[in-house]
Amino acid sequence: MARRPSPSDYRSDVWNDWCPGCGNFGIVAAMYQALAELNADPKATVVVSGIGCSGKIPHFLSVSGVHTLHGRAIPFATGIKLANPGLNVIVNGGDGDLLGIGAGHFVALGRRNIDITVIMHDNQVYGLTKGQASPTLPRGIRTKALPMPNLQDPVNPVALAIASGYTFVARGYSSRVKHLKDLIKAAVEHRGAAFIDVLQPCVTYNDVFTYDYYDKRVYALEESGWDPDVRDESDAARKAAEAYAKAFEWGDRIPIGVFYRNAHVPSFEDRIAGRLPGYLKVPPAAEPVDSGGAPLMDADAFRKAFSKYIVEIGEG
Amino acid sequence: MARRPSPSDYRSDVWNDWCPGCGNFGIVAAMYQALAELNADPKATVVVSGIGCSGKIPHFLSVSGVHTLHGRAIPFATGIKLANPGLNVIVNGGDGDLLGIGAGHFVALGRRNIDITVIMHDNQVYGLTKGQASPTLPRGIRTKALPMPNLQDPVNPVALAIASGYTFVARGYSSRVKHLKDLIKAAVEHRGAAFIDVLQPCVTYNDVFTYDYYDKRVYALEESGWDPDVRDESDAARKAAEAYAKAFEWGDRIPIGVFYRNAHVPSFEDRIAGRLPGYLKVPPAAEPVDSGGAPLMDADAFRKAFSKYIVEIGEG
Amino acid sequence: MTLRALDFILGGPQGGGLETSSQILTWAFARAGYGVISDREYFSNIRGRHSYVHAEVSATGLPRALRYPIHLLGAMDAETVFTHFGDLAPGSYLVYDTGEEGKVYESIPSIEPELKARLRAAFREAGLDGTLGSLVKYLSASRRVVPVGLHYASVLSEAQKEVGIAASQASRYVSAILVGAVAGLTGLGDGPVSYGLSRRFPKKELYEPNRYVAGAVASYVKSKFGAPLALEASSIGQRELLVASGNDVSAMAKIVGGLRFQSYYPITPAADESFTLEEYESLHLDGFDSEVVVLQTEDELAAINAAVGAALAGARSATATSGPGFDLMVEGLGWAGMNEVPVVVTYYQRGGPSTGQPTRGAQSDLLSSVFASHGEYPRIVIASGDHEEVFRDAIEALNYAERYQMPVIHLVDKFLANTIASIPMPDLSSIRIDRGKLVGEAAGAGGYKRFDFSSPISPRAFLGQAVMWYTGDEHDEWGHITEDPESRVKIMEKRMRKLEIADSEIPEEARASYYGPERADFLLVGWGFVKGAALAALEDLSAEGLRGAYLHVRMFSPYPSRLVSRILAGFEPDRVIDVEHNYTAQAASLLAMNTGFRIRRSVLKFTGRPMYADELARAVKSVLSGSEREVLSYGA
Amino acid sequence: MTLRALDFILGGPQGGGLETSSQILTWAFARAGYGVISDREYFSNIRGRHSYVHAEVSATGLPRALRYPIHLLGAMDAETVFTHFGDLAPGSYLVYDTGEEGKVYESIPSIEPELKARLRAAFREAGLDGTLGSLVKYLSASRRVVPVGLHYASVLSEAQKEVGIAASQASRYVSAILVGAVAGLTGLGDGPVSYGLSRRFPKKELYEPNRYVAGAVASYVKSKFGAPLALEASSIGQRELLVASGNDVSAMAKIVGGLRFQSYYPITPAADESFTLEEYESLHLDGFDSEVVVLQTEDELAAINAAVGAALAGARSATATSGPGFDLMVEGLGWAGMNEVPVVVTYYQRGGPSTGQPTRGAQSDLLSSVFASHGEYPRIVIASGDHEEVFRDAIEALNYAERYQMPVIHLVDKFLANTIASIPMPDLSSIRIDRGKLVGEAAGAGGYKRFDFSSPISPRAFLGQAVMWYTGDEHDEWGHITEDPESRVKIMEKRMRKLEIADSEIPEEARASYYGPERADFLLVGWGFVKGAALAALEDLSAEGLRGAYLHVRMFSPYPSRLVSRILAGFEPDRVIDVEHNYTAQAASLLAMNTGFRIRRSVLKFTGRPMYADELARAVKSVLSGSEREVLSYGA
Ligand SMILES: Cc1ncc(C[n+]2csc(CCOP(=O)(O)OP(=O)(O)O)c2C)c(N)n1
Ligand SMILES: Cc1ncc(C[n+]2csc(CCOP(=O)(O)OP(=O)(O)O)c2C)c(N)n1
Ligand code: SF4
Ligand code: SF4
Ligand SMILES: [Mg+2]
Ligand SMILES: [Mg+2]
Repeated sequence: MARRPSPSDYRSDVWNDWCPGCGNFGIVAAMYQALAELNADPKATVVVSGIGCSGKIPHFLSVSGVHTLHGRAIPFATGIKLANPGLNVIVNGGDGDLLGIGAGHFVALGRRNIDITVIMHDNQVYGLTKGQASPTLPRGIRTKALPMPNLQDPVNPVALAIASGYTFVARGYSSRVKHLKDLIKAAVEHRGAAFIDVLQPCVTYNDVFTYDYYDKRVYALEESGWDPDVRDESDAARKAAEAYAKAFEWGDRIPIGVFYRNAHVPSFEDRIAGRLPGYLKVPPAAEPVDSGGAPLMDADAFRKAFSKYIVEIGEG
Repeated sequence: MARRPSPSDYRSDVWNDWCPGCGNFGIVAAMYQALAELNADPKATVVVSGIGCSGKIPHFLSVSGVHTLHGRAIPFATGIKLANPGLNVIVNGGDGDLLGIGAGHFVALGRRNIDITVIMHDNQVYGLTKGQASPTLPRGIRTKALPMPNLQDPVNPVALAIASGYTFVARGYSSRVKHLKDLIKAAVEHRGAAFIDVLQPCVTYNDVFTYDYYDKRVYALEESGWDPDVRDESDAARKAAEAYAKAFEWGDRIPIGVFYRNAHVPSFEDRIAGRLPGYLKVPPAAEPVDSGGAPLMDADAFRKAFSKYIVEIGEG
Repeated sequence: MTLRALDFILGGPQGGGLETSSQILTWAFARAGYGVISDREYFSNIRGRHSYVHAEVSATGLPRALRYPIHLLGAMDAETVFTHFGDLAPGSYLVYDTGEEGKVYESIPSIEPELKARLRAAFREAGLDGTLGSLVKYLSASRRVVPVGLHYASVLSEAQKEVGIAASQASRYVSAILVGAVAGLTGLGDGPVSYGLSRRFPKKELYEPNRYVAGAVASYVKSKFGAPLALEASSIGQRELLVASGNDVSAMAKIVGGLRFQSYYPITPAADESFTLEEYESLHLDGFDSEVVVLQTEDELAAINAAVGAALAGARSATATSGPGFDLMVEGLGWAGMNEVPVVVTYYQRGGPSTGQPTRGAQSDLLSSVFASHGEYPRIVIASGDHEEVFRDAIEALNYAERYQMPVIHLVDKFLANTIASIPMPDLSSIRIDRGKLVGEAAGAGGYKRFDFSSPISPRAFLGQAVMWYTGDEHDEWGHITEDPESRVKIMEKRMRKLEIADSEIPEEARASYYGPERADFLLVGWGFVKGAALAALEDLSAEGLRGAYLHVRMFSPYPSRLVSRILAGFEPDRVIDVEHNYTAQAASLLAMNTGFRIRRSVLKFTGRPMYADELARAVKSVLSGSEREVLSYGA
Repeated sequence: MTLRALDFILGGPQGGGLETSSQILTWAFARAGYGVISDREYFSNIRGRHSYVHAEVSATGLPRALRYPIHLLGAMDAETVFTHFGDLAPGSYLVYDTGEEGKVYESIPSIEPELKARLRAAFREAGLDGTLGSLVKYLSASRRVVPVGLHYASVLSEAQKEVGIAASQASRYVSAILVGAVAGLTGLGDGPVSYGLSRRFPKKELYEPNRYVAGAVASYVKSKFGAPLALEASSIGQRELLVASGNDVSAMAKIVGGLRFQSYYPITPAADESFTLEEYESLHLDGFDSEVVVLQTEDELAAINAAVGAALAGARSATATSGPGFDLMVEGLGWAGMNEVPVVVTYYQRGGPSTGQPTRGAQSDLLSSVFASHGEYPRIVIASGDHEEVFRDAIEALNYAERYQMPVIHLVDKFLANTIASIPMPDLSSIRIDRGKLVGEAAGAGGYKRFDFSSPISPRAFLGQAVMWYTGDEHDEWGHITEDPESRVKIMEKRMRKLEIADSEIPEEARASYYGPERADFLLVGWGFVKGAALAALEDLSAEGLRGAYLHVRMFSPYPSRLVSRILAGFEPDRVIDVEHNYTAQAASLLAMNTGFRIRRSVLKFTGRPMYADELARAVKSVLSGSEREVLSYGA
């Protein structure tokens, strides 16, 4: 693409079969826009998703897409990114996907601070399996498809991300498309593990956390003077604790925007590069493995490399 | 046992094959003592463990023990407890077990607030598989068996427990046996999901976080005037955020004791009882399922219960 | 002239009321004394994609399979006609919305590209312009299909006037139009239709307008066409019928069987069972009390292990899942096997591999379940073939689990799970509950050995009744770890012996059934939902003078090797035909493994759609005249 | 009189230096030109429980199996003698610590209760008092065992004086005592011993005192006993040997094979391979550069899926695990199969089920890996039988994965993984790297169809080279979801056809090997580590005039059915004997499934200890004289 791309350039021609009015449309729109503004190379951009309504998103984008298994988008993304750190890897997952069945990987990604952006479609339900409670649905709430009010307490995605070590933690709202687009851009540009919890109304199963509900309550953190940035490394713990506390603001006012950003933590790729000197220049995906069908290692190199295992027969 | 039991009554006659000097000895000693002081009925006490050095603990105790799978102690314990809420269920797991492979379940238990006590043997390594980094080992540290310094950031167990919704969160130290015993007693007595992060020196593989290291640094929260208790429900979020921040105190001074305790959250069992009126009186494990080999449900009851599925043939 | 059986399809967009029409009609036909079976086909999608119900109604028996071509297609939208017009028999009836006649298939986004490509070819060949109108004309002219055109919008605006339904709600009554049209064409009485409607809409506000719409359409259609698809009077002779999906039958059976704990993680097509259990979690009728903890876990790893935990505590315990979820249960299953835990996994098979065809049917998880988890431990694997078998098997699964102290996998396929069938009321008096060897509180007295070696099946105490240990490591009688080699041999033999005991105790006749004449000319071998199609196809074939029999395998571990070998011995090897819903003929592989008999001929289907009696019959004929492998693919 | 081969055992507490002794001796014997194989047996324990190394040293060939009884037992502690005294041949040598003569087995807590019970019976029968001393006397008197008693403490205090080792470190030199004693009894020269020591202790501070201790003990023993276990001069004729465990051989092969990414989660006995890879993660020799990302994941779910992700990006990618971990990989494996991902799983089998015998060997994961994951997808399953096969197979696994675009499971058993063997240097010039059909950047040009239907194996581009899609749902050529039934048939056939291609391309001779005379009287059928014992047992049997052959199965999917059937056809059915390390004869089941041939006789072992050539030979004789099933259990 020589010309500046437009959002519609990032749209595939697969029919989008989300329910009419679904909050996911706002998320994918924000992605089209963000990718366009980032001038993202469709080949070098990989959207990795889990299973759920949200999981279908790669098929609607004209960048590479890997629609994985329920809960496992993060491990797939980890392998893709570490094999080729030159790729821009974005994970889209449902709240069930990332914080229920995938919670272990969610925590692990934070600890690694791999340069991956995670966008969570937070609709408080399991959309694709017809509306059961997801891990973000508060206790006592009974959305449409539930036979009884929810028995489990919710997990707070922003708080959990902070506790897990993500170095960019934000919340967006699917119908504030421009705001969300900016969050996505910032997350992608952040070097490290970035997480965006996107409030996403499910018009079919969630009759509690609706557009109406959020429209009345949502406000932008940045407009309220919130400063998410860790400016000095020594300040990281305090900033994180404050952001953690802020994450629980919910009720009449629901903050969206960046809660926490720390650019001082080295990405996992940088840490690997500390051990593998060629890593960033010639990543594993690109490093040759043969020369015309023969192994690169010859008998000589083998002897040198594995001398530890070789015994020359002799007398002493 | 008519007489008051002594700690040694809770000791099985299986030979304990932990390395001499292992911090686990302190933990099991604290358990013997706590069980004795709680006058625990050995039949009604079930210790559920994962896999690891820590995972062997049930065999050393003369209460019932279920040595499960790596990472899965919490789901087993969940099934046991919910099937028979009359049992006193204690989970012992390694740091790899609970916060690596089992992190998803760890988070889920917090959300449910089931009345289970989780004791984590925090030795910063995978003991039984010979000393790899566990999820609590800080980045850059190189313990004995590591070929290179650890690449991953640690997760803070206390912080993660608070973020996950545990209503009792504490830290102990395996060589402060009496202090740990008191924590275990308090955790067991707490009605809800209780978590104790126990600093446990691994004398074989962890040459960084040693007895010496901790002995110099550890101090008791309660002695420093810390008040972990949520006295008023509305205060829970603030208290939790404070405890969260406190969890990161680490360095010259390492706090042990109860960080956070909230007795106001109903246990999962109580929530179930709200749906199943007979639940606490006659739990699933005890409710009869047959009468002399015949099903309890007769044709009549079947018709009543499942009338929705029955069509009587007729004219209108 | 009346019909003995009727096959019809109703189609429309997912979420558009199709299930409502189908439910009402199912109840209505059953009420009128007919047997009904209906399969629902739908995409992995919440709203908008094409979904349909294919039903057979019978006057002479409780039908167990579906057939093409169909007598009647009721279309909510143009896509339905574009998708199913080829299914229509000559002389059949097509109910459609004349308001959509101008719709062109190319412009319908929900039609998949592959179908569009086929439509393009078909329309080109027939010289049609791509509109619904042109297609209807063509069907009428060249295929003798009778168009039953209704202007849905007019019907509904009429209803708005007559019974005052709000314009915004009008689309909800399209389902009633279909009900009316089917009732009209089949001459289904007012009584049964009202009965169906009143069950679906217990509230008057909804019942009345629906009845109005259905009634108006029915009289119009009847007046215009004269009930051409009327069924003969029922000769089934039941007083009442149980009308339910396989999922619901399994849930009911579990409650009858004394289930006390079910953990699950939502997954299609298993989750419906757990929702039904939730609905009945607390039953207190006079003289009957049943409470079931139904726990939605964070994943399937937790589901299986929580179920195992509950079983250790003494609850009759189960979980339900399908392929992807089962994969995650594999490790837990092995622990249960090692620790002799009675736990049931109800395994709803869907199209694989991987996420595969999440809402479509298959029987491709047999080998992966029979051999799930590393190492060797005994397990029982049952597979049900119809709703009545599901009922029995769901209860027996709980019994076997406790009697033999091992995990039981109960295989059900999605076809069965989502198919609604009318079956006789279960005979509860013939059902036994078997909890196996229990010692109970008595065990608490002395030292209790959970794995007492003195017999392969050690008396069981629950957690809470005695002090005991469990471990996934190899263990001694007490449940403590041991690595002693001689002990290892003993306990492996103890555990595996249980399977031999099960093999000797469970009659082989309960594990494999033979249907057909004593001397038949060929044998179909199948399992699961194949049963219905196989039996129906055999009937059809015998009408053509081909005398076949059907061997239905119901248990795969322990395998009924002797009985199966005996039956096979009665047939020419080339006259034995394996019939399965998979690619690799998995049950035939197991049969070879257990008997040494390799079936050389097969009829397979793996499109995710059920086998239809007619296509199976045709395929059997091809095989009998030499074909080695027939792959079926009928059905949209 | 010199020996052609020597079997010895060294034993002591886990963590007590046993591995050091064994390593040094292995190097020393190899240096002297002998072939060596040594198996390490240990508990799932870090310190204190009994561990031992059983080795065979050969002057005439590179040994591939172990034998009982042994010529020499070197005991670090009393427990070793209590555990292994029964293994000693008449006339064999027992090296032990006279300082422990007063030790009573009953008071040694690490001895398992089962062994204690057997000791109790044995001691009672022999009229012994339970002390080590009484046992040694008994062995000497009644079993012609020659006691080589050394007072370890004195030896060490001597050394303290002579070479100034600290008292606190003295126990670390017990390993050198064993080295010295073995060297003395076998007359192993100073040169080789010093060589072994210097490799183990490159630093002089450690080398010197160890050499001193070993040397002192050796001369003492030699002077007293005169090297009674001397081996004849080696006739092996190699210039150099590769001496490594199966784990290490696999790691080396992966590096030669161009591995670029390995994810793993620690588990015995797989993890050692990944540690070795970590050690060699960055190799920059002149002309040769290799960097491998070795990622320790949070669990095996992550390990397999990260490996798959890396493969999609274009890295040659693998993971390594064993039973419990593999169970967790099952779902990911299915996704890889569905998406035609080249990924290798090196599967180290250990004793199951469940946690089982985590540090013991088995071959009981064959069926669960051949059928892992729901649904049907092609996979290749290879099993290696010895170290040389591991080297070849680890590379071929990477090749097959990329050539056929499917997951490859490489089965290795714990025996092989932890056994250290001396093998010839691999011939690298015969090795090919095959990346399969790649389109590379060229794909980026037009629209790239990852699953182009035009041939079963579609040309592959990496993520980053083109826009492409993957999904675990059934998909079209682009990788987009489709539920179309006709498409489904096409893509299922495309995927499954790849296995037929592999079956036609990979010579059956590379998948099953026949060892033995053209016309043999009986046939052993085995796989994996059975190979060594089978070949050794056949040699022994042929010395007794029993002419047998061995069929070694190396690939289980696609199965070499034609070749296997052909070989089997040459034998009386009752003269075919299945030999495996499991309970249910899994490979025989697969053989039956694939060929219809049911092997009726078997020799099985499932104690977690390897099969020994002598016990196998005995069992084969029993089978040949009528027994149907022989269960072996030798070995502590
Ligand atoms: C292992 C496994 N378990 C269960 C499922 C069934 N399943 C499909 S989507 C889904 C939940 C979707 O919820 P969420 O992740 O919140 O995504 P949403 O549909 O709400 O976007 C589940 C449980 C599956 N595909 N795989
Ligand atoms: C699924 C699975 N993966 C891996 C293992 C191997 N394994 C055994 S113990 C262990 C780690 C133990 O570490 P931790 O949980 O910290 O316990 P510790 O030994 O330190 O007490 C692992 C990875 C296993 N048993 N199961
Ligand atoms: S079910 Fe909910 S989340 Fe899924 S597509 Fe429909 S509205 Fe969106
Ligand atoms: S390895 Fe470490 S944790 Fe395990 S028993 Fe030894 S000292 Fe304890
Ligand atoms: Mg969701
Ligand atoms: Mg640990």
